[in-house]
Amino acid sequence: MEWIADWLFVIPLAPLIAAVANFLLGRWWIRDRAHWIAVPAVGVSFLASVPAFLAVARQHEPLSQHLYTWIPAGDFRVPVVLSVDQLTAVMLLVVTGVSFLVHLYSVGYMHGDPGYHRFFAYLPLFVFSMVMLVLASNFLVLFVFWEAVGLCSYLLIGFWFRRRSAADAAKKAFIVNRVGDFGFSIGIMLIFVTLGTLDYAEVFERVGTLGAGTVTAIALLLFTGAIGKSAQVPLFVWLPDAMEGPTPVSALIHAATMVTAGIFMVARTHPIFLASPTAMLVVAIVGAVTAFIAATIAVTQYDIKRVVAYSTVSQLGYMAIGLGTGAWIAAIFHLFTHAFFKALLFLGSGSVMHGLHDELDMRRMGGLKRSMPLTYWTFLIGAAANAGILPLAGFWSKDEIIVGAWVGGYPVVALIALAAAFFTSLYMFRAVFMTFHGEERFDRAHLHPHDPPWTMSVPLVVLAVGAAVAGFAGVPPEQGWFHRLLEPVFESAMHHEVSLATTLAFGAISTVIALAGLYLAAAAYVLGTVSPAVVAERLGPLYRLAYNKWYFDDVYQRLIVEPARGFATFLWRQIDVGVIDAAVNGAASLVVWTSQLWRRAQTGLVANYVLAIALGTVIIVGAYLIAGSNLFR
Amino acid sequence: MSELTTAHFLFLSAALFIIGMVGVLTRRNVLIIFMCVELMLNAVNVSFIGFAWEQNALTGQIFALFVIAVAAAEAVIGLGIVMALSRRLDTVDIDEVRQLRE
Amino acid sequence: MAIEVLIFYLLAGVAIAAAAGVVLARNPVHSAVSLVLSFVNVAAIYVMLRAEFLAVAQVIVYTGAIIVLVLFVLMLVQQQDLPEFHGGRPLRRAVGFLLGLVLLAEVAAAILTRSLRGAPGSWPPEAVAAVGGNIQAIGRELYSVYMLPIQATALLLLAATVGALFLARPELIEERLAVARRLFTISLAHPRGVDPLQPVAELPGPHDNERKPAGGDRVLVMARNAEEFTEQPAWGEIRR
Amino acid sequence: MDWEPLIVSYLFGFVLLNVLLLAMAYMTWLERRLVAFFQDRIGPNRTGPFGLLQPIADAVKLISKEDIVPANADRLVFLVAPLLSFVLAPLGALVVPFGDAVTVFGRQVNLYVIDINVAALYFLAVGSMGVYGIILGGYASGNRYSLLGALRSTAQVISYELVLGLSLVGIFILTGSLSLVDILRVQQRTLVLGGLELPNWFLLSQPLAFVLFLIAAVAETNRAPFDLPEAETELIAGYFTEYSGFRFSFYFLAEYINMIVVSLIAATLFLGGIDGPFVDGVWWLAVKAFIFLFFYVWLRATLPRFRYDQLMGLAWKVLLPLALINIGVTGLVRLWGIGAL
Repeated sequence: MEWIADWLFVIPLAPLIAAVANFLLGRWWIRDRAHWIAVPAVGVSFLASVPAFLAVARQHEPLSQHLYTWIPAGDFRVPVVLSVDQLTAVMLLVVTGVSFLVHLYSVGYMHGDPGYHRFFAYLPLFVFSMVMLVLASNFLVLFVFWEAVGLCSYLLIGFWFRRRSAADAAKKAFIVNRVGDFGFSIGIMLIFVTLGTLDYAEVFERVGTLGAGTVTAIALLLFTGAIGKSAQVPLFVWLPDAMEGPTPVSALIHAATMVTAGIFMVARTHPIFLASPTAMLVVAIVGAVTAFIAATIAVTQYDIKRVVAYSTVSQLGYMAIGLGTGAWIAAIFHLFTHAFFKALLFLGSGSVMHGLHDELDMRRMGGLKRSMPLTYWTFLIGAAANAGILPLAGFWSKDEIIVGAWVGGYPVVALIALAAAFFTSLYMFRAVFMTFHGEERFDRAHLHPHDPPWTMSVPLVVLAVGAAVAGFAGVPPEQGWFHRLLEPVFESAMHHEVSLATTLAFGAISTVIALAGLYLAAAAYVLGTVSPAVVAERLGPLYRLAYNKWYFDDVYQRLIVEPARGFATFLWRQIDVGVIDAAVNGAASLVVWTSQLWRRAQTGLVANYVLAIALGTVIIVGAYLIAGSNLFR
Repeated sequence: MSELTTAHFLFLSAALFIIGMVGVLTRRNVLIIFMCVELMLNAVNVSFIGFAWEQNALTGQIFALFVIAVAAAEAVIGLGIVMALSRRLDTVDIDEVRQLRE
Repeated sequence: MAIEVLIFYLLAGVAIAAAAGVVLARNPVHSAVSLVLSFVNVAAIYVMLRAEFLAVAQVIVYTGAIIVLVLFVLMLVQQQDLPEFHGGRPLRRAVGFLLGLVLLAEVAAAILTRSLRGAPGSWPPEAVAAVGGNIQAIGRELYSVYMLPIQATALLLLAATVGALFLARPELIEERLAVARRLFTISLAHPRGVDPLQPVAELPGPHDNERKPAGGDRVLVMARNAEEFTEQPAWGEIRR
Repeated sequence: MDWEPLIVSYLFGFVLLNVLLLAMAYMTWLERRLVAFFQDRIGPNRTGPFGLLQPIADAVKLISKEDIVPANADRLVFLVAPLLSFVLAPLGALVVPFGDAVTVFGRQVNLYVIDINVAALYFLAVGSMGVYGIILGGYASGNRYSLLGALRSTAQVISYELVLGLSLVGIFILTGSLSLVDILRVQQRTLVLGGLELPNWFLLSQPLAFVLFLIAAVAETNRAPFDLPEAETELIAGYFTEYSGFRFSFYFLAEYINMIVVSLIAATLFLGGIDGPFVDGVWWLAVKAFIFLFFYVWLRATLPRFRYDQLMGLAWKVLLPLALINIGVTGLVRLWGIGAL
């Protein structure tokens, strides 16, 4: 597998070619054949990732390929180097694999859309950017593609840009991400200022030489970027709105891959975080708060995609907990498993929407189990995996994070995570039951739900298998194949020593909690023994708090958007119109006025002009005679 | 003055130049004005060559050469414009050509 | 008094008298003939100033080409008798003469009190004779020190030639301008591609927005709204 | 001041002018006879032996005719124009070298009137002045045909003057001088070409320039087939329609003197002038000039007149580019120093 080191460039190049081809030729020539290029291209990318993965998995040595030197400015050199270590390899597999499946799914899902070629230009472009982000070997390249995936996210959320809500959501995502990216870029600048280099290896080597305060600042600034990109509190608000994009986009970008870029970045730069316990603590707390808040919100939502979206936020919170408590491998493991079941859930809900003509409200679904069996079973597997039901993927990874938090000395965080796990189970099964069980609440006269075509069902099945078995990569906990694989990356990190008893105890606890959530959901939506409305009534303010997303959007609206808008209006009305425009118009009026004055001299009579010239000559020569010659001296 | 001095040539130049200038100022026929401009250019050439003669230099002569070249270019364009003018406006009276007004 | 001075006075006197004739003659052709006389005399003065090449160039370019062209144009345009306006308006004439007199006095004063003297140049008559004569000396100077100016002059003459060609064919140019206006004017209110010179009656009616051939092989398209407006062919696609 | 060379030059010029006039007179006789032979006629043969006294009879006839000035003519210009033509015509001959210096009465006398270092340009300048006689004559007649002829002539002469001047540039490049004496001296050398000893005439090294010069010279002198300004059939003799008597004879004289001068110049520039086999001398120049004159007559008798657009097209689209090419090639050859040129 050595040869792959020279062919790494294929992984990003294939999607790039597809994107460029569809951009340039899509509108006039390729049109609805766009997937002929895009799907195989991403497939090639995936196929090229597999040997890279095998190579690093076998020999434990990172691969790298130097492409070219991007910025050769004296001492400051930024080479574009593709480097693959175990962490990158895992990410590559996840990104290209899920991307391939989503591309395949999109062929069916986007069929007949007028922007078909555009979709298949953006999507490979995203894959290219994401792959390059993962493959980067220095902070500047990382940042460039960090922004590039942000751009793709913007383009894809606003894919149906004629719809006002989609355009607004795209803008919101972009702007909220800018807040995080601002901190991120300052962090990178701080790294360059203090260490004089942006290369990963050199930075991690020299990070020990920095003072504690500096390292904390760098770590927190980098984490700001992750907060934005990975939708942590308080910048998670863009992710639910991002569901305005096409469902495959939600599955790929806003669940499986892009949002995990923040998690990946923190894991990538773990030497910096390890050097700053304060930063670690912040990461853990932010993760715990995110996991809990998002889970509670998800319980109260009716829009199926939003439920899944908040679930994503919540799961990203779990990953942050893993990062913050030092359970690095567990976090990446959860990222890995989450990619499967979350993509599955999104594609499943997309499949439901497909069957119900873009219906999103779960209150108008129900009973789909009979008409869409394949979708039901795959969705169920995904939901169970997400809820942490033994032995599906989510159980293993989530359990490991909670255990890691407990063992790592953050019992409160572990408890919050357990609480969130209860809500996770509750909202997941609530979604399943409301959608697939009970009476059929949709318009049966006009809607005839059915399972989707093969291009859509094949990804569902593949992902369902993955969601079911991916967890076994990490079995037994802490000593599984996955851990041994990633061990070299996190060598410097502290190892948790977990006793078998603890593991079993937490396994039991989380299983009980998950089943409790399952039971509650069943009681409320299938058995009818608990009335959700009554519960909501009784909880009162708490319910409204969760239903209104903890008022994050309203607070932002009050504290940031409206003052900013007011200030902008002030600038517009008073400064721009009143001062700048007035100055420009004034200058123009002055010119007009002066020229009105002077145009009287413009008689059109050449003779007069000539006379003026001659007069000037006489005057100048006279002045010369008086001043310059010795005539009058 | 029993010897030729530069002043002789300068006076000739001045006389020609001012005759040309008066012609430009007082005549109305575009072609006459054009000829008077040529006269002024020529007067300047006399000065240049006179100075070159005085200073034992060629710079003045070469300058005069350039003036002749520019005059040739000017003649071509100027006469072209006069032709166009007479075709469009049917006149070569400078006072009737007032399209540049305001 | 040396013979040269006599000759100079003779030549200069004729040159000035002829120059005065240019201004005073009522008939433009007489003006031109006077000018030729003046120029030839000036050329002779050039010979006195050891500028033989310029003298010949003066005769060839000025009298042989420029004044001939002036005469040519005179005869082309001057079909009706023009002498009515041979002089300017009285006031202007008076002011012109006055200015001329003042300037003459000034320049005379300047010449008489002239104090500036440059450094002697590098081409005394012996040096000129050593390289073979005036024309060889000018050639050496021109193509070494004045290389760039002479190239610029060449460009100037080329530009003048092009300009003359442009000016000399007004009918053709107007036609082309009309075509360009037709092709590159986009209007929402008017049928695109209609010759502006065409009578209004021949334009299609306001509701006649079907594509129909008119005015040769071009296709008339009404632009009714902004949507259709963007469907207009791009600039690069316009064919005649 | 040394008056002697001036007086010698003046005397020589006087002799030259008279010789030119005589030659011109017999040129008219020769042309009439030759054209008659070409056209299978006899030509003037009554006045004197072979009609040799015919030119004198013509002169007497022309001088004794009435001098008519049209009513609406520009009188002054009408009277001056033919004189202008006539005066300018022989001036070109002043720079032609007629031989090496000879010793007369113990003095060294040069067989040319003046040797100026811009002689070739001087010839061109005088030629370009000659157009005034035509254009002013045409204008002053107050006759549309005359004016048209004058305008045609102007355009034609200006165009062909350009070709005439540019065709000589090659020679200037090769000799490095504009003086006809210098050019003659260069031609008196011997050119060795592949063992063959040839005279270094510019006919051999500048054949294209020679052809161009010949064509342009014919046009410059308004001779057939380029005699559009005076096209009898179209313009009833063009610019001298209104002229009669001795004023007409001035134009007539000027035309023939022009022909002779151009022939002399061409012989000097391209055929080595006085250079020839056996003994160099002015007779060789005469022979060569006669060849050209014969060529003129031959052309007139043979070729029909050009159309006006053909005439201008020939000048601007064929001859001018060819002249420029000739200059470029000559310059390159001179730059790279190819051969003995």
